[in-house]
Amino acid sequence: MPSLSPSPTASRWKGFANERERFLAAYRWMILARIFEEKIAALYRAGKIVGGVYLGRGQEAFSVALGMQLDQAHGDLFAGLIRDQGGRMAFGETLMDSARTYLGSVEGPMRGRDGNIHRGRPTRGMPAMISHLGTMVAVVNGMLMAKRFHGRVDVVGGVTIGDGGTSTGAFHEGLNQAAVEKLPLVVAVADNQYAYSTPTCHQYACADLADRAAGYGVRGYSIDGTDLTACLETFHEAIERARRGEGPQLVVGKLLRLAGHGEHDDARYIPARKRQEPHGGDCVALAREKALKSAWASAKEIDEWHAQTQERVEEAVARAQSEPEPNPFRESWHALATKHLAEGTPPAQ
Amino acid sequence: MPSLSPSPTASRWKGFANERERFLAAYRWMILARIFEEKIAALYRAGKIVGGVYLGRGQEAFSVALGMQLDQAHGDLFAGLIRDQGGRMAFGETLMDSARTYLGSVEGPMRGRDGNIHRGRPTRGMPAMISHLGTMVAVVNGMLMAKRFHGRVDVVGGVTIGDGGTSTGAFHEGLNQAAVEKLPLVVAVADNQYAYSTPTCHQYACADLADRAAGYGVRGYSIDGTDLTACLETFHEAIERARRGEGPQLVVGKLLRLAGHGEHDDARYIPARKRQEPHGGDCVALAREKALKSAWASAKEIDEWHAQTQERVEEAVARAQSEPEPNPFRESWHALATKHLAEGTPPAQ
Amino acid sequence: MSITYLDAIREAQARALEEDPNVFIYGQDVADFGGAFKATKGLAERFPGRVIDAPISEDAIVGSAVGAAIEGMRPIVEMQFADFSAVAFNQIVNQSATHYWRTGVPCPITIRLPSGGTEGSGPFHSQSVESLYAHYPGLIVMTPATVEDAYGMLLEAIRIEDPVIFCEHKLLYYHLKADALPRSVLPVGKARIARVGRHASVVACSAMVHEALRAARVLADEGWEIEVVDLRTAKPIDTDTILASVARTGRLLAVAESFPWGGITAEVVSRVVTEGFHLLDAPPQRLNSKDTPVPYHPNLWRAHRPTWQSIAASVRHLLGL
Amino acid sequence: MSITYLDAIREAQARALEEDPNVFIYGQDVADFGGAFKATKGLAERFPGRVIDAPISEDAIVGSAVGAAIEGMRPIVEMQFADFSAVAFNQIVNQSATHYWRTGVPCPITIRLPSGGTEGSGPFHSQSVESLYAHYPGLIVMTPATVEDAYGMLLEAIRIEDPVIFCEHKLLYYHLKADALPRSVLPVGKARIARVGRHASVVACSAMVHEALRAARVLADEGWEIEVVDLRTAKPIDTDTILASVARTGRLLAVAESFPWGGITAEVVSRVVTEGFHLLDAPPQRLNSKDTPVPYHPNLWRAHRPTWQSIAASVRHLLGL
Ligand SMILES: Cc1ncc(C[n+]2csc(CCOP(=O)(O)OP(=O)(O)O)c2C)c(N)n1
Ligand SMILES: Cc1ncc(C[n+]2csc(CCOP(=O)(O)OP(=O)(O)O)c2C)c(N)n1
Ligand SMILES: [Mg+2]
Ligand SMILES: [Mg+2]
Repeated sequence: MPSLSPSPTASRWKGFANERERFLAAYRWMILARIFEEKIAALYRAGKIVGGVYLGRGQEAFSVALGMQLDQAHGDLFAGLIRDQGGRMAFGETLMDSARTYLGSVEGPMRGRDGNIHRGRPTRGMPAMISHLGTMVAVVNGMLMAKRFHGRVDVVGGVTIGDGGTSTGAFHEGLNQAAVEKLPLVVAVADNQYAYSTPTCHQYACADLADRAAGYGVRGYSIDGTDLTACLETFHEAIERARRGEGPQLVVGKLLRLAGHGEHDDARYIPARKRQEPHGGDCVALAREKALKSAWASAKEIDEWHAQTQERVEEAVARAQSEPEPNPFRESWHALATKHLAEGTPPAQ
Repeated sequence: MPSLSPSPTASRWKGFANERERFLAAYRWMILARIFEEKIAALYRAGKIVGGVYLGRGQEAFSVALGMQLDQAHGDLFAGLIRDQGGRMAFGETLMDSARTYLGSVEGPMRGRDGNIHRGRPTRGMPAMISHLGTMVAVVNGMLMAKRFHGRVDVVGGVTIGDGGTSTGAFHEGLNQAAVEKLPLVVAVADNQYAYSTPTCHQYACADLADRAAGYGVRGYSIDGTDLTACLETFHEAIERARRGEGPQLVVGKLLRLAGHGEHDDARYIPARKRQEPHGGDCVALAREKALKSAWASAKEIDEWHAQTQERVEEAVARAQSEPEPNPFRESWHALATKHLAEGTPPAQ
Repeated sequence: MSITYLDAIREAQARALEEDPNVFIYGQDVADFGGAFKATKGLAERFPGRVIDAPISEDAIVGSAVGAAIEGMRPIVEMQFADFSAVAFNQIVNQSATHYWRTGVPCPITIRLPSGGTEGSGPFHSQSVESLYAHYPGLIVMTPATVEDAYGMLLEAIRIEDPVIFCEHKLLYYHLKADALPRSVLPVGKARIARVGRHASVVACSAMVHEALRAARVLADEGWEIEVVDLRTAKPIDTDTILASVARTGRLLAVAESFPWGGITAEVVSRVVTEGFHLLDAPPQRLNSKDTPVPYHPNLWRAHRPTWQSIAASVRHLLGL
Repeated sequence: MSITYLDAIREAQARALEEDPNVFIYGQDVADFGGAFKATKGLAERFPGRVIDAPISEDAIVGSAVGAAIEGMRPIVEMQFADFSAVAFNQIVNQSATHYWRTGVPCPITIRLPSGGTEGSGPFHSQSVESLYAHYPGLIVMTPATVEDAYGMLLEAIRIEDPVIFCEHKLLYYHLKADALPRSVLPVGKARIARVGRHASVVACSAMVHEALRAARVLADEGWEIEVVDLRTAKPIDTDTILASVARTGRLLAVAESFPWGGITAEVVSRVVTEGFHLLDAPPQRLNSKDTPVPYHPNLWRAHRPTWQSIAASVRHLLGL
């Protein structure tokens, strides 16, 4: 995100002078994600978005804490899902990549072929998710196996999933595979209490999803996913352990989805009292409180960050909106890299 | 198995007067399974078997202890896999059903359409496995859900799996589903140290597969699967707990596959010393020792059981061999129960 | 009263639940929420305990439906999107489809698949998978194109003793309307002449029937009478009705929304030429989606799938125009 | 020296491992054990660390192969039986097949599927799944029928930048022999005239090529010259070569071992009639396995699949005899 200035950069812990710096860097990624998603939601209501809109509201701390502490330049990986706007950006996705996919620009990483939440840049450590939940764990495993084949054992792959996604066979196979291969994988489970409308009592019967860790022979952590400091510390530890060769780490963050499943969903099935219960808070508001209370930033500074961020977001959206849409007559309509073997073209001679 | 006499009958614990009775009943099922499978293996070597042969040698105690303590007449279910000759028979499969599938008789439960290890009588509590490992857990779940719909909450479903099978997504989804639905399911994991040639270090990274129980919110047990008494007691407890509504029970038995994966496999990849290590013993020999040492049966009595069993097995095999093979010209070649919708028949008018 | 295709699907389920205590519905978010598309709205309240939310475990959902069916139940499984049936593929084609043939015990399950492309849905929320399941022995594959068939065929699907793959088209959910629920529909396995014609036969199913009808209306203005055959079921295919239509018109265009290799259009064309070669006055034609995943952007999506425009163009070609 | 079809598969993998350090093999029991069919025997020892035993997790196996391919590796996945690819179906058709199209990053993986029926193997160790995968955009599907092609095409499969479904027929593993490994084979995507004839064309692939050749020999004794076309790849299909053959013979029989609805025979027949209708002197014919799961008992199995006898009978019918 080179155009956002002054801006935190994706970096490992060592890159930060002190706790304050790390906290504020993360907080500002959270602000960016929140403001960007609010803009996208407004555009959705105005009918300006191609496809659906799924927000990470309430999950920014948990997502950013992982994404920011991975090191893209070093070769780390981050495989985000639909609620990882924060983590994606903090890891290194550009604001334009995000904006372009939502707004249907052909310049986006998926060139209009696939949509906003599925976006990725696989060769830059950001695999492009498919919808089928759980399946990206194995993909990241394979990327890490490839790195190991190439002699790189000090890179870490981060992969995210929701409470609902843990019920998939793919998730199980992937986590078990990572454990058997002792891969440097950090799995972040955002237990946001719902999968679409389904509460966790219909999803799992254990006390805490972190209880699964022992069954795979991996280290488990269970934290308050709305507490940015806890998220930063836990992911820092998990990433460093994975990097040191201790194998997969399973981090479960308890939080609440502060939005509908998608913007088409009013989420009336979530009782209002949930927001008052533990883990029901807004991590962005909580981070702001903490920054103020610790005198790490003044209200005025924070307001300025908001204003600057808002401006950048508007700029990016405006630019994406001015870009061309995909043109079906320019499409190759071939699904193969080996062009001469695509049906409809003459066979090789 | 009405023709085997004197014969133990499938029964719940309450049906046995004392420990001795239960032990000997189980031991005799084990003898039957062992002798039957030895006969089948001999026939396989002689080229008389249709399809492959996979033996339960070394797993009879673990398998029988589950099958025998489930109550077929009461509506319980037993879903066995390839190493459950013992459990199948102890649950209520007839010797003729077993013999017929191996020998290709059209009178067998699968009528030549499907093979020996896939046999079942789904309407008698014995679902017919497909090869894809892990998939039968969900099938048994559904049968138990149906029973619950029909007001039967006091029936128990037993399902078996190997160490390798636990790595499948299907197994995970099934066990989690059972836990969420709190179904009266007993899952027996025969951890026989190998999946085909693959040792468990390539299959899982936890200390004990029973460590998975907590992650599903179910009760876990880890036992010596070669110790018949331990198997009987543990499955008894697990079955009673499931029947009382305590939800799924996960019983892991440590043992060693005392044969090749199939009879085509000489298993030279299993080091000989494994048989001397813990859980490496022959449960049938161990049960015999215990019966003698406890003075529950004399060597002469046991020899007589062997001789009688051998005779019954020979009879059953001879009978199955004399029965007709399937005739392709008598096959309907329709895969649908709704005959008039099968392709090739005229559509309904 | 006006009833949508989606209403019809909901009403058919309500009636089945009412008529048969063995019917139940199982799927993600189907209970209080009423399903991602609201196809089960209100049913959990009306039929307590019989509409059950499932974890995100499609393999186990279908596996357990098979188990329940073995024990006499008649489960209706709702997939959130047809595309997600890919993770239940094994339980569908290897467990449910083989069960009756292997054991003699029927497996009456109905799997409802919200199918087909819509704007902005992309590669994983747009697939048409009828050809996939029709390939496997032991399954019946329904592809209703009308409100009446959505209702009548779903009721039949639930009553049938075999596993039924019920492909409902998302594009028809809200916009397709009828005045009332039908009293009766054609028997399952019979195709329907959706429009009578004499110059060419267009065979289609599901949403493509409506594209074909629109193409036929356009061509009618040019003086061509196009017969449109609505397959209704992808398996079995009612070859007789298709042959009778081709006998009248001498020309065949098969249209489907699924991918071009194999699939319905290949099957229809092959049956017509192997059984009715002499009926044809011109080479039969096929029209499918393009051989790429379903694109996300509407500009691309509209060019990817067959439309009334491309159908009309194909028919003109077929007519030698 | 005599080299079997299975040897050829092993040698191709050995050569690929030797030539390209990015090649590795992943699957159940493939390392020290050498695979269920011994197709990787000795390779783990020769190429330490590059032949890896996997847990029983087909979905993760394919998913991780995709990940490795993204990072520049060239994974060869061995499924123990083609039938088990059903549990990896989603990762194959939705992850690997869409990857290049969606992201522009190629996904060069090869999935080896021991395929097809053998005596006593039954419904879950006998399937021919080429039609399934050929339906999906983004996959190349190879079905080698000869020792030479098993070798040459597998080498090509590993080199190709796209996911390749490599269907090797178990019935050919041990019995099909050649004198030496080929120096070169036809390019991928080209069909082969396996036998020249002029009275009818039989188009087949994999083991069915040999049944067709045997039928042709029998018919030759009766004075009929049957041309046999070996497709080699189920996708892409070399329509030109098929059309050229039909142009010579005027008659077409398409034969495949997979289930009858859809699939290769439908695709071949459809292409010929849409593109070469005027070449045909008689209605084209199809021959597939029957529309049930693959039976276990040899008596039933032999009646279920096409054989030289049933092919000869179909050709006689085609010739109007
Ligand atoms: C295999 C599969 N089944 C169904 C869906 C449809 N679906 C998309 S998101 C979602 C809910 C996911 O819940 P969770 O994993 O808790 O993530 P959250 O949305 O809460 O972040 C569902 C069911 C899917 N994407 N994949
Ligand atoms: C999904 C799937 N993949 C592969 C196979 C092939 N296969 C059959 S048995 C077996 C090994 C099973 O090992 P385990 O579960 O430990 O059972 P055991 O044979 O030791 O009793 C394998 C890999 C299968 N049946 N299903
Ligand atoms: Mg959630
Ligand atoms: Mg084992």
